[in-house]
Amino acid sequence: MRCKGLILMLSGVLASLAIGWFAFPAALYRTEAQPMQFNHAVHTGEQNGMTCDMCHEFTENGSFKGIPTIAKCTECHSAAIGSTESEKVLVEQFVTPHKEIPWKVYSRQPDNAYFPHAAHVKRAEIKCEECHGPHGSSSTLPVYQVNRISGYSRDIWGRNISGLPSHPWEGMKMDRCVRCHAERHRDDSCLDCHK
Amino acid sequence: MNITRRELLTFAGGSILGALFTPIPWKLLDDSAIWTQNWSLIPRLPRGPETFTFTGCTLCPGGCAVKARRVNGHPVSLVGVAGHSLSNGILCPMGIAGHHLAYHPLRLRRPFAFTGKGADSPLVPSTLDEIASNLAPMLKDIRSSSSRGTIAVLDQRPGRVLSDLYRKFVSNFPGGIYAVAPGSEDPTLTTLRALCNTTEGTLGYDLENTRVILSFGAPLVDGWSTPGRTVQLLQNRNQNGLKLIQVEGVQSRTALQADTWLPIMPGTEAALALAIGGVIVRQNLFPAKIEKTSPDFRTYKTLVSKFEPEDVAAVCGIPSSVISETAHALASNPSVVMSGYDPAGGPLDNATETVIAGLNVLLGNIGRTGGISLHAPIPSPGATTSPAVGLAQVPDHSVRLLLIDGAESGHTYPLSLLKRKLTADGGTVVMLSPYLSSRSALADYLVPSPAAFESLEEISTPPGARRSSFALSLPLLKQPDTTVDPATLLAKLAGASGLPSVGAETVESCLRQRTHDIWLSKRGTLATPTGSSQTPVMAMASEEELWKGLSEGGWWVDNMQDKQVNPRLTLLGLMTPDRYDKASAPALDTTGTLKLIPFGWRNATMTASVAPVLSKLFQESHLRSLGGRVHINPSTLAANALSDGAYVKISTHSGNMTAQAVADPSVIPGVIHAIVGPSPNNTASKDRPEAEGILGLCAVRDDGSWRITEATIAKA
Amino acid sequence: MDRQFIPRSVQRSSFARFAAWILPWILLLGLGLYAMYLCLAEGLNQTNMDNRFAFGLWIYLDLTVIALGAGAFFTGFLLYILRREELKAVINSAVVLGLICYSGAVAVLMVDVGQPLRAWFTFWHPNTHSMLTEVTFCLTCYLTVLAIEYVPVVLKNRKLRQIPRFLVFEFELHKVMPVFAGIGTFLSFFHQGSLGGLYGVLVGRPFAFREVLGIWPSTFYLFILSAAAVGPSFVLLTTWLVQKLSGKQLVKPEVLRFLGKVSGWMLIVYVLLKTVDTLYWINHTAPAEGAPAYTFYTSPGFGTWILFAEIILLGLLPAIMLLSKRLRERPAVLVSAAFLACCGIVMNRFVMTIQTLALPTLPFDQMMSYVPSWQEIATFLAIVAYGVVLYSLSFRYMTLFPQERDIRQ
Amino acid sequence: MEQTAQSKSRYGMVIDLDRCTGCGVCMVACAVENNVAPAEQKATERTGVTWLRVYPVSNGEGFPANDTVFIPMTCQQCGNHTPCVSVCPQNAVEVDPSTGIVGQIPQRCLGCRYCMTACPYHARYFDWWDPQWPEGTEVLLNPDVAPRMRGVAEKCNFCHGRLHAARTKAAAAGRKEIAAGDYVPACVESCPSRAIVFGDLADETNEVSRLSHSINTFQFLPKLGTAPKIFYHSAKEWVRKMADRAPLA
Repeated sequence: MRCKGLILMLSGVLASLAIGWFAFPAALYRTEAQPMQFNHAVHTGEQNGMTCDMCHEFTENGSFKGIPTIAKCTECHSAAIGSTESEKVLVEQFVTPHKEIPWKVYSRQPDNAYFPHAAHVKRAEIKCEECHGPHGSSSTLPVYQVNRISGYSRDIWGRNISGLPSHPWEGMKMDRCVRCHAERHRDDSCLDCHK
Repeated sequence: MNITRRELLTFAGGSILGALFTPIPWKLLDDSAIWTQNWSLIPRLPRGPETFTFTGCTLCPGGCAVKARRVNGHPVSLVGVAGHSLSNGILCPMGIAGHHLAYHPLRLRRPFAFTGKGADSPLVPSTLDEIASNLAPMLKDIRSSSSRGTIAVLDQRPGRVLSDLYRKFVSNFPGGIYAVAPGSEDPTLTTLRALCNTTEGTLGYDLENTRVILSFGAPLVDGWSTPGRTVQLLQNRNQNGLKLIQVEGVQSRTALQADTWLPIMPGTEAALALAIGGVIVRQNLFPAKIEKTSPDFRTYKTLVSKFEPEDVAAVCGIPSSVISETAHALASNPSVVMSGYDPAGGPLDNATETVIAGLNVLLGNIGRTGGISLHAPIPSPGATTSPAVGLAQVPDHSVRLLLIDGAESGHTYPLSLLKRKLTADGGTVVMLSPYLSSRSALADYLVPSPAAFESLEEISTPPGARRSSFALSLPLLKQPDTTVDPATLLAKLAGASGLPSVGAETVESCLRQRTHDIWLSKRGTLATPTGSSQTPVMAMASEEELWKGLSEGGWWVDNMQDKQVNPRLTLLGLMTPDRYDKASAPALDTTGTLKLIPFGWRNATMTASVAPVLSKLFQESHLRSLGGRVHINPSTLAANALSDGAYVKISTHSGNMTAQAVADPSVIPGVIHAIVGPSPNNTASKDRPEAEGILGLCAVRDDGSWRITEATIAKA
Repeated sequence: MDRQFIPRSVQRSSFARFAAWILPWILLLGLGLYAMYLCLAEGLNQTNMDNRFAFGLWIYLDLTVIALGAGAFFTGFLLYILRREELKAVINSAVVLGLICYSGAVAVLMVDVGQPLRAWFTFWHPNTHSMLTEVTFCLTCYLTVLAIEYVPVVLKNRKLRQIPRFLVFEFELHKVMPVFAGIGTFLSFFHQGSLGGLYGVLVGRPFAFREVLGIWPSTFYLFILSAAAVGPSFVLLTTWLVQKLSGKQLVKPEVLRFLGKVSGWMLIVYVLLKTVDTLYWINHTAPAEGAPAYTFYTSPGFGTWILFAEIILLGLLPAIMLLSKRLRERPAVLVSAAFLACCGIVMNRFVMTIQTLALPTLPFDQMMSYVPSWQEIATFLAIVAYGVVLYSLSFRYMTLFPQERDIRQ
Repeated sequence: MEQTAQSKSRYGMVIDLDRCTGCGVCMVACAVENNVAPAEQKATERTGVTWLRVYPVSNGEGFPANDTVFIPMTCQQCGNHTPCVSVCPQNAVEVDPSTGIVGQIPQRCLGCRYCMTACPYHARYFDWWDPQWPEGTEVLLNPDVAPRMRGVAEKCNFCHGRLHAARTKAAAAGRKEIAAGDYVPACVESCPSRAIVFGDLADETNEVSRLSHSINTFQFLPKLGTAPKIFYHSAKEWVRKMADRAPLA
């Protein structure tokens, strides 16, 4: 009798654990397809040898342009290079009609965050990889997932549901910024990074 | 297997315990909090490249230079252009939010027809072609005979190339009238032009060199002409030695900033002007030549002799010593006398305007440094075809078809002023307008015109400017497909009336023509947007260079020498001395009839004419009073057994309405200072025009003025 | 039909009669819940609060209700720590009252804040300097304590006692009850004080601002004292009211007299210190902030009569009535005095919250007025209704007054 | 690693009340710059949001002796015992040690409004409604300032978005310090009378610092000891007396 109660209780605990750690993350995030595939490695690899800042540029006033516009792609891809499926999509759907590619941005911060790339990349000389990981050498795009409640890209929280990153670059939540700033003894105020 | 309730509870207890060790509660807590930070009720911010455009504000004839910050091509904020020599980097509250106006909730998004006239009739969607074909028989009829009334165009902002198009259009009809709206021109200068008996050239104030300004209620720091000009002159008074004497029955923002404020009983301005004239004449403070050059000097002298300062003091409430001091200040310095120009009260009556303008003649201010100059107008493609008349001068019941231009002049006027010009059957009114407003109530057809910053327009010489100037207002916003360019409407109407293609011209082609004329004239210089460099037109290689400079936000200022003024200046013009009696002492008992004086703030006289964000000034603070409120001196309120904030019924011969009274010690006793202005958020009725409000109570006199109306108040 | 749940050997009315009593309250609760829903779904524009009256009826009543609910901690303190065993007769009732007051206050607070989903930020990113942080922490902790204290009352229910494990649990819980009473007392001291500090620290509000004693402003201590003084009075008052409503004698008269005596002693100490504090504030604190104290009492609604009413009429007078043995013996005087004392705290909290905000701070400001909207009132009434319902249920099905059985009706 | 700590500034303002004409440009420019939504239909002067509010204040005399002064009142950026900072339960309010600017983080705010009761200058505003711009106006919002949601407090932060922009510009140019001309709040920039002087009070060569010590310059409620960084100036005696008076006195 006593034993049965304990077993029941434990099975309740186990059921919760299973749901919480496996079913819940699956339900919390919605997978969204990128408009097309993109191979960073082809661009940055030995053959082309492009650096990050050749496409991800700064403007004159120091703001970061982020993902390049279609005009940048057109500079090289005005006609299809090679015969891959994504090359076809690029040229037919975007370059030719001169339409911007509606990329889903893994590292998109909310409107209330102010992140000056200039201060980090130019002044503090932080490498792109420190925050973005080896994205620049990837040959396929990772799966883009969006949190159904908060609307954030999964990469902001980090791929791991526990919030404990398995790679140093994983996760782009505020505590990540705070930690780095603390290490560098920056006099911090909320308004430094919030707008 | 039988599961008891207790077993089920044990299981549930276990799962609750287990859930605490999963991410579920904690992640949900976090995500729900994040959700509140970016839920769909907060708009997303635009992201995109930042650019800057120089343009000009067309909300009023002031024509201030604007630097627009744009994100993704959309204007995000507007600022003045610091180096701009005409507006000195200053924008008014309307201008600074001007880019929001195109999105006003009362924006007209398509042509409409009314089934009947008035505020109660509903809007019926229509099309431009439908309107043109409906009007075709009437247009053709008017073309053949004007016996049953003619066509008139009411231009709200004269002096544009579009104005020339209007004039050309009406000249095709017999008796066709090109009228200008009250307030679209400076009343003192208009009156002076009549006294000078000159048609050539444009009059302007040489405020930069004057030392004393006597202003009869002109809102010099609150939206007069190009605000940046007067505000800066007055702020630099300790350097330029300028003195401002403000004559006004309310302590307005200008009166507060004035060196001397003469709190006058409204309606006695003529007496004061004549008393000042009397002191000048009696003490021989005027230039000797005036006696010879002014044919009516003797008449004037006889007239002013009846206006002894002591007597006038009792009438207008200004001590005789102050009247005398004012006369001396005016006579011993370069000075300018100017009047009214209230955006809702309109000009003073003709007789008063004449003696105010006449003071300038008496002082010899015309054509002298620091006085009033006569300069060359912007080079124009030749003589215009229809003469311009003031709306008041249009014969009553003569207009069968009225076309109202949609430009903003920053002023307003009672609709009854328009109504009396229409034929007995009420006529037909076609109104161009970006918004639905109280004026729409008069229209039979509403044609949506471009809103501010949506179309290419020109910034021509601001009223009272020292020299002619010209710049382009370049569009910042994409014009909705449904809006109709005025030139297009003219072309349609011309087609409907069987005219040869008058309207083939577009505003842009007219502007190019005007640029061409300027280039041909070789006059003036073009300044770059920031004023950093100036190029004489003479030094320009091609017309295209001038156009390019203008298209980049540059502005052209004339450098022509001032014109010679016709020396035969009259002091009273067509006014006869019997028009002026000393005016009996105003009833200062404040329980009987009060004086209803409409007051408006330039550009803020109608709901739709201000951007919704102006609610900060009108609704979310007490900085500016909401439209429809009446400010009354506490003593007058008390005498009528009313209290601050009470709702009062105001009655005049034209009707009555209820308004909220505000006890305001800055208003002279015996006066109802009625705010004609916006209620920025009063957009509840999007499908019918709002009622006219206080202006509907005003009595319009024969000379077209409506500033003072007798009224009574009682508790509502 | 519900006989089996009603404690043995006590008389309770028929279920129909009970239902008739409880139903209107449930309807009122429903209306209040609807008002709460409006505030949560539409935002706080449903209230008549504004930027100048940023705190309104709710904060005022929270402060009042929590002060009245102090009977729970102070009775517990007297019973478990000071071993005044006679208070066993009312401790259950006091605990239920406390639970109602505190949970009600927390519920209203959750509606009162603009973004309740972020309320947990206070625990995650606490600002240790804020009085409100102190209040939040103590309030939540103490609410837990109250819930634990309530559990044995529930478990003693006739039907639930049939489960042996519950009985064991209740017995074990009973043994540690003094510990919880101690924790509760400690927490209560802090949050009652912090609620006082809430206004006392407002340096920008010279009317409320008080000088710091130790690390808290003087209102911190005064609030503890006043709450402790009025808590027993409120228990007294409610017990009397329940006796009247149920038509039964539930406790021995000396229990109420003892509560009155305790209240009286605390009240006299409070009145004394409040007077000293007020005099110091009039002569030093307020003038130093540039606001002579007389200016606070110049407008017609808020004259100096407030000071008199608060300190003398609703402080000193009930204190004397309660301290005099002869007067205390007369039930009418005892109850009236308790009532006056409760009114005193209602008034004091009103002065601290509403008057503070009504008074201008900038030289060109005017007095402010504020009238709560129906949503605010309904939300508050929901808490009252919830309190009546919970108390009625507890009274009917649990043993709130152990002496009831022993007293011959 | 390079130290990026900035030098300590103390941004403040001196407002010349004699120059202010009460036109209201500053209030509109502020709302446009900081994405403050137009009023909700039912909003009043007590429920509206005006980070900067100009109060007309009369000398109380009758006509024509009456005189009016316009007092632009914004967050006074209190430098000492900042009343709103200590009261916030969850650190949504703070004083930036490097600029002296009192910051309010709406995303952290739970909307308890304690800071609003604490502020004697009524400089804090609550979002009683969801912000609503007329349809289509979203594209006109300033990308440098996040719109606030309902149920939080907000207030002036000296156009912090402009400080961000100036810092970005400086960082891109490899500079550590911003150029003073790059950081001017919207109200200062738009004031037609140039009545507001803005700058670093800690920099004694600065005009704002000099003016803050000049004669006839005063602060509101100085006796509270909150050391506001907004100074006012008026040559009119009644204005200074009024500012020094206790309310209702």
